Amino acid sequence: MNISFYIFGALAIMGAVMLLFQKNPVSAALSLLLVLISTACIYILLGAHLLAFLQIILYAGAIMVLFVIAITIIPMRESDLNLIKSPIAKLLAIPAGIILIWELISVGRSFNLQVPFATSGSDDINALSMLIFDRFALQFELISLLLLTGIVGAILIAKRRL
Amino acid sequence: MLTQVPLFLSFVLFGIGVIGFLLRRNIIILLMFIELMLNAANLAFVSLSKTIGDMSGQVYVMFIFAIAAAEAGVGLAIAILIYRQLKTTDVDKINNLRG
Amino acid sequence: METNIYSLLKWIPFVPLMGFIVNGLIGRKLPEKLAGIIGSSAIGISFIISILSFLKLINLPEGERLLNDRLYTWIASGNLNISISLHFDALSAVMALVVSGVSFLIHVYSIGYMAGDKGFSRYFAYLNLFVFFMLILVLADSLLIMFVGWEGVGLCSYLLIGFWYEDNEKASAGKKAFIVNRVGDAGFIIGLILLFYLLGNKGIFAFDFQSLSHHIPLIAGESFFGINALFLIGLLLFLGATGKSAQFPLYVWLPDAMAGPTPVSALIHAATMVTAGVYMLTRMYFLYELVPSALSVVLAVGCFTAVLGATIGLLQTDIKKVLAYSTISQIGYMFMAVGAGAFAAGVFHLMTHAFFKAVLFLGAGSVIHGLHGEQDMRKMGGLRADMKWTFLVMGLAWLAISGIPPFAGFFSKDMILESVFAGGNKIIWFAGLITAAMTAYYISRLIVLTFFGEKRGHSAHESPAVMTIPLGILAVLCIAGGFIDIPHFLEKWEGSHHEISKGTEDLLIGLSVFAGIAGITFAFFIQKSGRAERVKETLSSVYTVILNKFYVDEIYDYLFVRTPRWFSDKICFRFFDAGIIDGGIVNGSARIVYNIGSILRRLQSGNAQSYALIFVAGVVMIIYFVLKRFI
Amino acid sequence: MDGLFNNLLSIVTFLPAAGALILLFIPKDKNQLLKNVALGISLLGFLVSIPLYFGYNETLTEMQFVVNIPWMQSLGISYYIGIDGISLFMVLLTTFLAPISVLSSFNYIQAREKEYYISLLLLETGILGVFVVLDVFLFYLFWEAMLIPMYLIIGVWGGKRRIYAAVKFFIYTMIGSLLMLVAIIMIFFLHHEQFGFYSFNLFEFYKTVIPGNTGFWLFLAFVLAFGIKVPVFPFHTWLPDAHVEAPTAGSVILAGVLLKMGVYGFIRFAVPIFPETAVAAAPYIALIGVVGIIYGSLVAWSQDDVKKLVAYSSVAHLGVVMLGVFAIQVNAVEGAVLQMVNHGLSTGALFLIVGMLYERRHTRIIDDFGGLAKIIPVFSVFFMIVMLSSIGLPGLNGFVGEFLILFGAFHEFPVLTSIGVLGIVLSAVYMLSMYQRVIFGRVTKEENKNIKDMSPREWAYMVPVIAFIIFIGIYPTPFLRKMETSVNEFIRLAGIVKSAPSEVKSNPCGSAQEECGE
Amino acid sequence: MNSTIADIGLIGVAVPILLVLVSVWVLFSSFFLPESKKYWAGLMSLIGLAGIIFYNFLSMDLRMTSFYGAVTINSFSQFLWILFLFIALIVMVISYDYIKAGNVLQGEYYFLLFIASAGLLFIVSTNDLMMLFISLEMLSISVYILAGVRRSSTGAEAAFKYFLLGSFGAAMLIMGIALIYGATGSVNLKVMKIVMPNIIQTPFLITGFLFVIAGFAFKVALVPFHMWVPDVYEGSPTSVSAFMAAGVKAGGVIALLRVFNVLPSEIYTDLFWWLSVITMIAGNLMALPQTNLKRLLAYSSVAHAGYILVGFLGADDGFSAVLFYLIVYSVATLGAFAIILGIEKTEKGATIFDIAGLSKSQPVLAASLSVFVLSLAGIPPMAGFFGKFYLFSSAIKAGFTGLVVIAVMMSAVSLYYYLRIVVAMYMEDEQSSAFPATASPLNITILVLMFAAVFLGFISEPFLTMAKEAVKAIL
Repeated sequence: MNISFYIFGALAIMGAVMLLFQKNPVSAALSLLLVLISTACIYILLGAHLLAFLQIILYAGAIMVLFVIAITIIPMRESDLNLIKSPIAKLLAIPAGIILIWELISVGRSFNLQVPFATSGSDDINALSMLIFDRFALQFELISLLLLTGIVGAILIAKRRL
Repeated sequence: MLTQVPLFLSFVLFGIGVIGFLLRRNIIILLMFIELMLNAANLAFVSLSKTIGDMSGQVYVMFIFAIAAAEAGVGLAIAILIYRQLKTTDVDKINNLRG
Repeated sequence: METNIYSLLKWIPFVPLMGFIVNGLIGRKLPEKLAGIIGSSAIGISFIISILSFLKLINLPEGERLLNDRLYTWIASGNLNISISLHFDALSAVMALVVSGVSFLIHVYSIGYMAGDKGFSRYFAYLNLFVFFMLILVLADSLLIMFVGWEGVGLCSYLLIGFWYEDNEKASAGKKAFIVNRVGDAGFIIGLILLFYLLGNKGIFAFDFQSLSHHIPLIAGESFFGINALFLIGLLLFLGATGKSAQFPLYVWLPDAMAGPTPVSALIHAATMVTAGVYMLTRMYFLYELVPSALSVVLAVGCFTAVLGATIGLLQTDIKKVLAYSTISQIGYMFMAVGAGAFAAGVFHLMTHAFFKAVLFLGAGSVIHGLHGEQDMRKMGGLRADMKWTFLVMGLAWLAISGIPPFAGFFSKDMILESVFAGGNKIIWFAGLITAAMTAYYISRLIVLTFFGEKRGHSAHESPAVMTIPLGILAVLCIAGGFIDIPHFLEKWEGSHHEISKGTEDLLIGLSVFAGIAGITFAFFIQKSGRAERVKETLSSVYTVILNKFYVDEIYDYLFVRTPRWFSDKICFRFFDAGIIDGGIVNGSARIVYNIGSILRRLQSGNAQSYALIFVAGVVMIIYFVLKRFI
Repeated sequence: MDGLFNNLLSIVTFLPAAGALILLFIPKDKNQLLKNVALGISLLGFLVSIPLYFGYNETLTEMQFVVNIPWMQSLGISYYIGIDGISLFMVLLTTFLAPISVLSSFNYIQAREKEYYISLLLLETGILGVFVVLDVFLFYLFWEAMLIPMYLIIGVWGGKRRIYAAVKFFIYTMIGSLLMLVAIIMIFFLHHEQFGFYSFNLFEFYKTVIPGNTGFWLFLAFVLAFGIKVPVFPFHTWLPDAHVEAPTAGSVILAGVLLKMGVYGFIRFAVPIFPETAVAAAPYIALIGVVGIIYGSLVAWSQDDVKKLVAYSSVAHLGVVMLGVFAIQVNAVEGAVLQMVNHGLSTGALFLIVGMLYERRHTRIIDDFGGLAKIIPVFSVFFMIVMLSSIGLPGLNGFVGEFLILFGAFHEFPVLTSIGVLGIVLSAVYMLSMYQRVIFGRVTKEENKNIKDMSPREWAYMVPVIAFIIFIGIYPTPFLRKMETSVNEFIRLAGIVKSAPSEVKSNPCGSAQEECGE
Repeated sequence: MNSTIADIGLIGVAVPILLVLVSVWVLFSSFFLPESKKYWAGLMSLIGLAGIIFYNFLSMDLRMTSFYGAVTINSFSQFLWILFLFIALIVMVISYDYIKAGNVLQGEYYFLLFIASAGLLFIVSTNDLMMLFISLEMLSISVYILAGVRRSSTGAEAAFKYFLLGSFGAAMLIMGIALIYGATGSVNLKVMKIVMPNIIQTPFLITGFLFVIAGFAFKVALVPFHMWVPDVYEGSPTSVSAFMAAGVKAGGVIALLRVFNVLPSEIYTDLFWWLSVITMIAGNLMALPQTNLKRLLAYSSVAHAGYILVGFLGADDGFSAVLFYLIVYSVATLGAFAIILGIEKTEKGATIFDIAGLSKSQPVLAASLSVFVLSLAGIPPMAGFFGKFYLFSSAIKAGFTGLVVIAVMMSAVSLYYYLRIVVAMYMEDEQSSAFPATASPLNITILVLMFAAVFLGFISEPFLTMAKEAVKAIL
């Protein structure tokens, strides 16, 4: 159990790091995909199956496709795919990120509630759906509105002519 | 075993997302890193919701999925607009507004 | 009757004031003669009123010879309550008579002298204003009112010295006079405030001379910052006096003041205003009698000035300059008297000096008038033929100032020397004697150069009657003046009189007369056939020093004009004000802030990722610091 | 009638603003009408203010013509106005100078007259407001609001470096006032915790006890605000710039009344609110004043621009006034108040004179003139009188004030005062030199040969000033009598030693029992 | 659990829902409008919005919670709803002719404005952090698009920067929410307010809050999270910049206020003290050298965020002061932007040189702009002064005198750049002769705003009492 857990974690991190240095946009997209999928696997391990599936469908499906389309629409020069030019920013960016991680983890240490995975081995979809459609109904509706806005906006902006 | 591990994983992913966001200069890639960060947040939500045994965390994750989708859509649209207007996808070159 | 005469008092000054107002406002429209007549008659009237008041005064019994005319409350603030009121006792009577009388004559004289000047009415307006202020000064019932007149006459002398303002020299001379006087006035006002303050502490807020003389003893013991207060007051007031009366060290303005029209020099800078200092000290005799130390300072300064003035007078070639320095030294004489405690003698000499010096000036004026404005004595000579009348009156004045009996100068001067001698200051007395000799010498030199010898340069014409008649009257006074028994009339001011044996008295008289004669003869002797030149060669260095008035003007100019001017311009204004305060601190700070702004602005590079970087840095930091503080 | 009399003060204060409103509706191009209306309004303002003098009862210590209408109860802010013997003269001075400055701008101001007169009238209301309000919040409101029109007057109708001068004036003054605002708010809360109710009432502020150390800092804030306005010695550099650039009327108002606001602030606010601190600090402030006298005179001496010279001379004069105020002695303070009026008149008149010169020759550099006495004698006479009054010649207004100040201040600081007296020497030095260079001597410049003497309009606004200059000189009593009690009241307030805060804390609401309920 | 509309309390969200409905109506109807009639979209939305405002006034005293606490209607939300609705209305009025002129899809434009406003309303009426996040995203996403609605290069850049940094900030925010959720097991501010005293402040929780604060600080534009502001304000259409400066900032302020209200002061006071100080200093100093008016106002809005934070520290008085300040600040800023919008010639808005001599050709505009900037500078008698006065006095009452001293010094500095605008308009000669004559609805709005900016201060007491009422509801 643990083993697989660590494996997927490692995969996810590996994907992230690849994404960091990937020259080719498509393979970058693929390495992101790797991260997303391994995250999905971890969801499963955590027992959040529904989310895992949604993750696969929404993220790995829809969003990644969106990215690939964009990549194909927008021709990119190799140079654009390098790291940023300014050395100072480079020098600062990595330590900043590292420190952030360090801070988060050292903070996370103090957080040590322990729960075995077994309890939520299988969560019931009903509970979730009840939550969504009753307790979080408004949020849910707003999300739909948000998506509508996104669509309208995307069209408005990306449309070639008025 | 501890749920700290997925939590830490999410932290690490988040951090890498930040780093990437600061390092890469291609718009599309930057968007990918934002997705990565959101994904990390999701992971944190899920693991925490499991830890404290509260479902609503997972609902939030779904919301974040949607939001991420919307943002990705809008973001890519803007990227396209940028490309049309400025003929570049290099963030370094997008600095006509400054000072 | 009482009230009537009392209320008359106020008209003594105010009639001239009206004259001023009339001439000042509409004078320019009036014909010359009329303006002149208005001016003179105003003074004439106030002279008559003075006489009336005087008669009223002497009708009063010995003890309470005092008229008082209170007009209204001027300043009423807190306990301080100063009212404009006039004070007419023996002293002010004498002064009022001298002032109004002499100025009347000089007004008349001026009608002739100023004839045809485009500023004619302005001239008379100023002159009237002067008389007004002078009479205020004389009749003032408290130091503060006196100060009003004091500064007022200063203003008028400023205006009249700079009367021909188109000549910058003259204008500057006026300015110099005013400013130098202001220095003295500063002393005056501080002394006055100190006096009032000390009395105020004693709960006394009545500052008219009557009550002052009663209350001064109260503060006799007072000391101010360790110095005897009365002594301090005495010195400060005397500082004012030195300014007004052209005593050392503030005498420098008087010679330049000759830039004004000659009648002005006669009236203001010989007869009346310049003697105000003597008058003021005499007024305050009750104070000075309490502080002999102050008096001795007065004595020393007076004596020094007398000698100094006389010495410089020896070699001057400008006829008016000679008279100016002579005035300085004569006033020094008066202060010697005051210093010796013989106030009356001082006033006596003040009067006689007013007469003969007025004659000398007016005479000189008519000479200058006759020579169309020539003032250099070396270009004169042999005028006794052309200007008999002038020569005659000036001759009388000459004898008077030289202290030849029975002319006016003799009595007063002798009296002064006597009282000084009696006071026990042999050196001072001797200096006075020498001064007398020198005086006799330089005046004679003046006479010789002007009237004797052969003609050098222009021929002259006698002045019109309107000028000569006043001269005549004054000349008469030069003779008669000596017999007016001022000292007895002013015995209150006689001061402590040391008796000296008849013998010594005669000896002293003899000596002073001898000094006079010696001076005259020496003058005639040396001015003949260029002996003067030889003297000049023999002690040339001394000669140049004296000729240049001991370079006092130059020194003052450097110390009190150039240096402060440089300081104010370069240090205060350019360096400190514009440089440090404004440029450095005020604008500097503004510039710094602005520059910080434009530096910070560079961060706004326009690159989204750098923004994000700063964002992250911010997050990292706030997490770090908050947690550090917390854990 | 009675009601009218009660609201007289409000009418006086807001009449000019109403006039500005009227001007707003007069079309731009009707210049003459604009001018006349503006003049009429300001004259009317002066006329209605005259009854204040006669209606004022000098035997009473408390404020008179009081109007007190609550405005923001929750903060204890109210429309509370009234005058005492001190502000009375400030108000009269303002209303007196207003028509004069309007009249003096008829030719000077050529462009955008409408805005000009509007801002002039608004400025008048602002200044009057400062002098009449007795509510600290309201005071601050007016104190700052009046900056805006002044800023515009300098900046829009000023000289070459007008913008620099205007901005400098505004920001410089603002820095001080903002710190004062902080101080005011702190006192406001101190008062609340001592008396248990909120109030911006000035007299409540008087009652407030301010603990020593805080008191020092708060007092400092007040001193800064007022000192900049006065301006006292190191804070004076905005003044010459502002004066040199401002149009004539601007300078007249600035020197005539604006600077007085600073001194007035000291008298009405700084000293009575912090009696102990103020008394303790008095010698130092007096010292600054004396330094100002000497320094201002010295700097004035070396100016070659007439206006700048006059500006620095006001630094010196205000130094004298400060010396008087902080002597906290009856003669000195009366002298100071009177001297404020005198300075308003004589310096105002000097600026008018300079304005006339400028209108004729479009220069203010001393050396561009010379020998004017020959060409414009009448003008020279007026100039002479004004100059003499400014150097404090006895018989003119300047002397009375100066003497009283020196006499009074001598009681407290003999040495300082004696040094200050040197100021009268120096004032003669620079003024006479300037006068000589401008008026005496030969006419050297061609341009000067044919300039006109005073026009009737100029007569019209110079004569009243001169009249007052002479009148105060020979008969100041009516002025002094009116202010006597108020000045004594001021001294009483300055003498009060407020009870220690600890005692007050013990009963949280001292006098105001009724507010204790809520 | 089966529930009906009634006990969900749909009525509570009537106003935002109406907004959404109107927006959708406008959007779809605009599809079918002929090209020449497209501006009807604007008219329709104006009418609709006016109606909604009217309705909101009618339901002013409605108090309820609906959707299980997702939305709470109380005096606080009512107060701010009115404010935000008016902001939206003003923005729509000033954009009316502006949008008609520019090549913009009008239907979409108004649709997005409506959505953004709805987002604002939800922000201020919810206790639920997640709900807050979602409504914030509604707001943000629509404003991202609005920024680029002109599809020009500058617009594109503005939109891009705003989007990039905005979503970055959103990620931070959501991460923070996740941490808080983990630490407390709840994301409900009301609940937290109650439990906060008796739960231990673990670093975990604090970090969560700090992330959230950073996320909101981004919207409020606190230094160092402000970097996007100038560029985006400059590049966006001026009407949108106005909306950002007034609406988005206000929304962020309220969100931050709600969070701050929950926090235990002993930990966070210093943080906010410092944030406020550096924000005031940096904002004002960086504004000094600006010449582009939109940029200048952007920096000034940063500085104002700093002043508002001063109010945060002033406890409940401070909160009410903040609410009042939001009103006067919005009035002044909207007015200033409206004028720039009226006279601008390029997409980047007007520069300080363009308005030189404005007072000659357009005295009214010049006068009003001066009023607005003076109000922003806080000069009496403008409303801005009263606003600052309340803010600062509350802070002083709470004992933050040092902070206030810095604040007033900074507002003295700010005078310089505000005055430069007045200088340019009144004291410099006209460079560009003809200014575009501004349209009448714009002028009317400007006049109204000007009067508000002048007189709001004098009648501030009722507003203040309302604000106090409102604040009581969230404490």
